Formats: sequence, C-alpha cells, structure tokens
Amino acid sequence: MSANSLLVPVSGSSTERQTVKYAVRRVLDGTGEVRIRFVYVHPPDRTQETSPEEVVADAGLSPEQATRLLDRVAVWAREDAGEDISRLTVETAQIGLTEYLFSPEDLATRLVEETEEHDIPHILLDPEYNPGIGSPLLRPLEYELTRFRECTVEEAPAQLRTRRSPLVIRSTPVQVGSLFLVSFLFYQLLAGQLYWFDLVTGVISATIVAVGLSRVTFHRNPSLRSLSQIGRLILYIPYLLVQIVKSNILIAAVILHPRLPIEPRLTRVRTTVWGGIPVMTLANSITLTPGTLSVRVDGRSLTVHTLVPSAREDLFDGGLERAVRYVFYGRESMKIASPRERGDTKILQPIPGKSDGSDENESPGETGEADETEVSDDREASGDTETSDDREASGDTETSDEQGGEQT
Amino acid sequence: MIETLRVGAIIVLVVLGLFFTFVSATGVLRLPDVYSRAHTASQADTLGAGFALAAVALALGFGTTSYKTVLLLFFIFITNPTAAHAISRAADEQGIEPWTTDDDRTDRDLYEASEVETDGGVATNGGEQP
Amino acid sequence: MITPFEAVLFAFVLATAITTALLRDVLSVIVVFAAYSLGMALFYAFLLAPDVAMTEAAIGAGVTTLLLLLTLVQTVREDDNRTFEQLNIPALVVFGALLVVLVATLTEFPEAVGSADAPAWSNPAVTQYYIENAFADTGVMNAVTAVLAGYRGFDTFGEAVVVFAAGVSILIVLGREVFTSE
Amino acid sequence: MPVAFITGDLVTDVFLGAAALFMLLAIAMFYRAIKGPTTQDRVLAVNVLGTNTVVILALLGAGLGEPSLLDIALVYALLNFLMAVAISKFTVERGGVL
Repeated sequence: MSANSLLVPVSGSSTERQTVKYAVRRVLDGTGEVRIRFVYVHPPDRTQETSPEEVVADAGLSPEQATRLLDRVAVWAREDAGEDISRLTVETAQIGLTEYLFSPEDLATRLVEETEEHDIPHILLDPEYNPGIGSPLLRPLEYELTRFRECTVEEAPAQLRTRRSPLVIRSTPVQVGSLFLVSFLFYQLLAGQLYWFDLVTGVISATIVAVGLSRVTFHRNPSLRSLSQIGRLILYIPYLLVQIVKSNILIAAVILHPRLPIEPRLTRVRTTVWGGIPVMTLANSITLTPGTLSVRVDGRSLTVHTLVPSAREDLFDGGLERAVRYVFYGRESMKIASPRERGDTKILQPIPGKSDGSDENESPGETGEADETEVSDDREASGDTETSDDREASGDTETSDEQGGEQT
Repeated sequence: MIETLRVGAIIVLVVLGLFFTFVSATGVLRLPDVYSRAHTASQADTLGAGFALAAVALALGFGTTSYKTVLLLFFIFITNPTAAHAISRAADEQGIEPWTTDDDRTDRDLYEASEVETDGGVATNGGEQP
Repeated sequence: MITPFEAVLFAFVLATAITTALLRDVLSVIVVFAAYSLGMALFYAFLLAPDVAMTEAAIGAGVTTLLLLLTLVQTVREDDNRTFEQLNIPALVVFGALLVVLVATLTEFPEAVGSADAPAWSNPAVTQYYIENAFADTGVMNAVTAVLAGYRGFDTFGEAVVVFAAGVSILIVLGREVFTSE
Repeated sequence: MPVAFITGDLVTDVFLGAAALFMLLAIAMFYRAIKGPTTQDRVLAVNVLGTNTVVILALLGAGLGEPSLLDIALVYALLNFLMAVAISKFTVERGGVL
C-alpha cells in the first residue's frame, strides 16, 4: 500500500514522538511529493460544568496550547525527514473548536470528512491517542473508524513505555511544605507541650504524612487566595451556626410534635458553586442545617432530602449557597440569583394534591428518576436542560475524592 | 459572682446539649425511614454535642486542655454531616426509596427492598463466590 | 456503691453484648459490635484507665470493624430473612454451665484478689521488692518490662503465642483469594 | 493529675449526671440499632451512639478531672467517622472497604 499522505491525529500522548517518526518513515517510503497532516481535536467545551481553573485539568488543551503542540510535532516531523525534507509537506490543523464532538462516532465522522476534504486516504493512529472524547462505555474510536470504507486506518507500532508508578510523587515543594507545616502544628497541638521528644516524633510523623499524602490533599498550590478564603470562612462559621441553631429549634418542634408533621421529599438543586472543596462545604452545610440532607453530589448537582416544606423553601432560596459563594469567590458572586429564580430546582417526588402524583408504580431502584415535577410551572422554559441521566454520567469521583481528603 | 455565672452557664449548656440529644434520639426512634433519621442524627445530635462540649470547655478553663475540646467540636462538625451523607448515599445507591407522606410501607418492606437491591453480603454477587 | 452512670453503662454494655450474640445478619453484628466497644471504652475511661480505653477505641471502632468487613468480603452469606438467631438449646446449656462455674469460681476466690487488702496494696514491701531488685534479678532497665518478661515470663510467652496465632490466622483469611486465584 | 478545675461538687455532679442521662439516651438509640430495618439504619444509630460516646467521654473527663479522656474522645471521633464511611462503602460496593 503506497501511502504518500497521512492524517495523524495528535493528543500529546507519551508515544507521540515515536508515532511521528513512524509516520515520516512511512510516507517517505513512497515516491514524489508526500505530505502529513497533523490534527488536534478539541473535546467538547466543558466550561458549563467546571470552573475555568479546572478546565485545563482534563478537558483538553486551550487553542494556544494546541498550537504549541502542533508546532512541536511539525518540528519533529521535519527533523525526522532529514535530507528528504524537500519532498515532505507538513500541515497542521485544529478541529472541534466550533463543533460539538461528543462521541467517538462524531469524532470518526469528522476525521473521515477531514480526509476527504484534503484528499488524504490514510489515517495513522497513535496507540495512546486519547482525544478526551467518549467514555469507557462507548465503542472506541478505532472501531468507529473501521466502519468507514473511504479511508484506511493504521496504528503506529509505537513501543508503549511502561506507565509511571503511582508511588512517584508529582506534588510540588509548596504542597509538601504546607502539608508538613499543618500536620506538624496539629501534632504539637495534640501533644500539648513543647518537649524534645514530641518535636522529634512530630517531625518524623509530619514528614511521612507530607510525603505520602500531599498528592491526595492538594490539587493545586495553596496560595494567598486560599488565605483570604480562610478569612471569609471564619466569617461564614458564625452565620452557619446561627442558621443551625435557628432551624434546629424548628426541627425540634416538628420532631417532638405528637403528630409528627413531616413531609419528606427528595429534591434536586443545581448549584452555582464549582469544584471539590466548595461543593463539599455547601453539601456539608446543607446537611448540618436541619431539615435538609444532601444525599448525592454529582458535580454541581445536589440531590437533597428535605424533611419539612419550610426547610425546602429555605434551600431553594439559596441563602447557604450564596454564603458559600461569598467564601470561595468573593463578594461579587453573591449577586447570582437564587436557585429558585434560576429555575435550578426540582422536586423529585410528587407532592400529593399539587400536581400529578399518579405514577406510583415505579421500581424502587429508580429513586426519583421517573417523575420529576417542576417546582414552578412557569419556569419550565428557563433553560434547565438537565436530564436525570447526567446524574449517572457526570463523575461520581468528585464525592469520593472529597471523602478521601476528609480522612487524611 | 463570676464563678456563679460560670457554673450557671455550664448548667445551661449541659441542659441544652441534653435537650438536643434527646430530640435526636426521639427523631432516630420516631421518624419513618433512614433518610429522615439521618436528618436528626446529623443535625440535632451535632448541636447537642456542640453544647455539651462547650460546657466542658468552660469547665476546664481556657488554656491547658480546653483547646482539645474545640478541636473535638471542629471534628464533629465536619465528620458528622459527612458520615450522614455517606450513609444516606449508601442507602440511595442500594435503591431504598425515601418515605413520603402517603407511603404505607412497613419496616419489613423497607428491609426487603434494601436486601433485594444490595449485593452487600447477600450471595447474589456471583464473582465473590470461591 | 454503684453510681447511676455505672448502672446505665452496665445495662448498655449488656444490651449490646446480647444483641451481638442474637442478631443473625453478620453486617449488623459488626455494626452492633462497634456499639459494644463504645460501651467498653467508656467503662475503661470511667475506671480511669485511659490507655486501655484508647486501645479499645482504636481497636474496637477502627481496626476490628475494618478487619471483620475485610473478612466478610471473602465469605458468602446465606440469604435469610430472620432478624434474630434461633435459640440453640445445647449451646444454651453449655453456656449456663460455664456461667455457673465462672460465678462459683469467682465467689470462691480468696478475698485478697482485687480487694484493697491485697498484699500488693496492703504490704508495700512487695512493690518495693520489685522496684529495688528488678534490675539485679533480671538485668532489665524498665521495671514493668522486667515483671512482664521476667517474673511472669511464661505467662507473657503464652500471650505472645496467642497474638501470633491470631495474626497468622488473619493473614491466612485475608490472603486466601491471593493464593487460590493465581 | 490535677486539673484547672473550678471545683465545687455541684459541677462534678452535673457532669456525671449528664453523662448518665446521655448514656440513657444511648440505650434508647440502641433500640434502632437492634431494630434496623436496614443496615444503614444500624450504621446511623451506631454513628449517633459514637457521637454520644465522644460527648460522654468529654463529660467524664471534666467530671472526673481527667483531661486525658479528651484524647480518647478525639481518637473516637475520628474512628467513628471512619467506621461509618467504611460500612457505608461496604454496603454499596461489596469489598470496597478502604
């Protein structure tokens, strides 16, 4: 098979270098003018779900980063071509910036379109190619590509490097240092007295903790911003305590009431806080405030069990949410409307007599999946595109991460 | 004078702590399902513990050891809601449906619902068998 | 004289112990057993033995629960809807006999054991003997270690054997899958 | 070890009496641990019992003048949480204890 042109999707994987080398050798085997087209595919924009700082973590590269990656790959290719460089044309392109490529199937279709557009009949896949599109549940890109007959697909025979052992610590000195300081201070606090034995054992224990757990504890370097957050957190605590006492009295009255006037309902609130620690703070505050209990946390979406209607109203008014936003994002963010005004609230179980409570025979396994009653009917058009499916789709990992951090 | 005030404050705090723990116990006994019980378990109990520990801190005096009470309070305020969340989440994942007002399921039904859905120990999980 | 606190604590520990024995579901037993260890830790704390209470807290609530859960992972539980165990008459008879023997033995002990007039308390010379001669007799610097490993060495040896056997059994139980699945 | 105690038998009595009452409430809550009906109910009840135990330990520490009991309470507060989370994880995902 004489391939004198190749389309190579790149993603910055660990075998990228070998793939480029193979691609260049492959095309230069042919005669005449040859060309390679490197494309970077942008995964779908996930800024809807995460805060700007966190996007970089797993949702692909920014256009500038992608340009840099493509430039690097092009330089490699020219380097490998050596004296044959006059015959080789290297092209680069970025796709997916304006389209919404959600599944591997979308991606495969788009890649095949690209081959047709530029008349390149071969696709060379990096064995470690990871476009950041699709999930383990979906069929992989290779499978989707083989369904198209228009072009041939080949996988570069790159040698897989052994994966880095998980014991290698990727944390920065600042993280290790701050964790060391915190755990050392905690140790001395527990010891209660400054005595050389405690100091020495404290240093040993704090070192073990800092080296072993700094990767688990921090996602990014602690900064001065965290300090101002701690300051606002101290302001937040009295507010939370007042809320707790106030609603505790209310709940005490309900529980000690002879008729037990409760009306428990599962509700769902899409909050406007992002990221692990803020959501954990909000979920824990919601649980601490009587009458509301956070049952599930999936990204920004909290499933909250409410005991009495008044607690439900308070939750939808979003006082706590506003306070948590104040703690983590500053005063400006307090202006965001309450969940009720945004239409981000749902009662997952029907309220008898208020709307349709007819669908009784749902299976016990699908809590709140079957009938979702909008809180206020006039808000149906307010752009809440959330379906109950994303309760499973958006990662459960966030919650377990938080708990892992909790135990340290 | 100040001593009397302090003793008075201690007694008031202990009584408040007892009251809220009593509410929590009542709730755990009276409420219909695990979710609503988790409410009182995490909330009334946390507040009750808070008041009682405040009394202890007041009695031990400021300084030598009472900061440990504050530490304890801090832990309880963080771990209690997290534990309640973990428990209710486990209940949700097992498919136990929250009780609602027009619900006439009995304890027996709730128990069986949890047993059917779970693989937590029931021999339905084939992969675990030796 | 028994204080109200002790009385309630007794009732609590008894209730938890009996429930632990009676419940059928193993997972529930583990949970209830954690409650039992709560009561025992409180007992030790009340008797002013903070170190024992600390150990009970760490072992009872933490390690035992985890070990039992890890063990439960390796087992298969029969699906049974009964909440409580049925009473096993022969076992009950054996238990009753054991109880009678223990109570009889306990009451027949000489007054000295556990009483304030025990030689160790009433006769300071005994304590003094250990303090003065422990190093000369055994060559061990720490008097407590000398008593444990020297004067009552056989006893300690027996304990060590028991603890070692327990450790080995735990390893066998937890490692079973590793051995069989390879 | 002597403590910074405000002395006076009244306070000691208050603390020990409160500890006894907390213990009574613990017995009441233990009913839920026996009754269930689900494992989560039991874990919940024992978790509340654990919080109660922490409080009782602190009260005893103040009542008996033994501040070292606060250390036990600290250990217990953390391990109690660990236990609740471990059993919850176990019930969801058999074997996912740690």
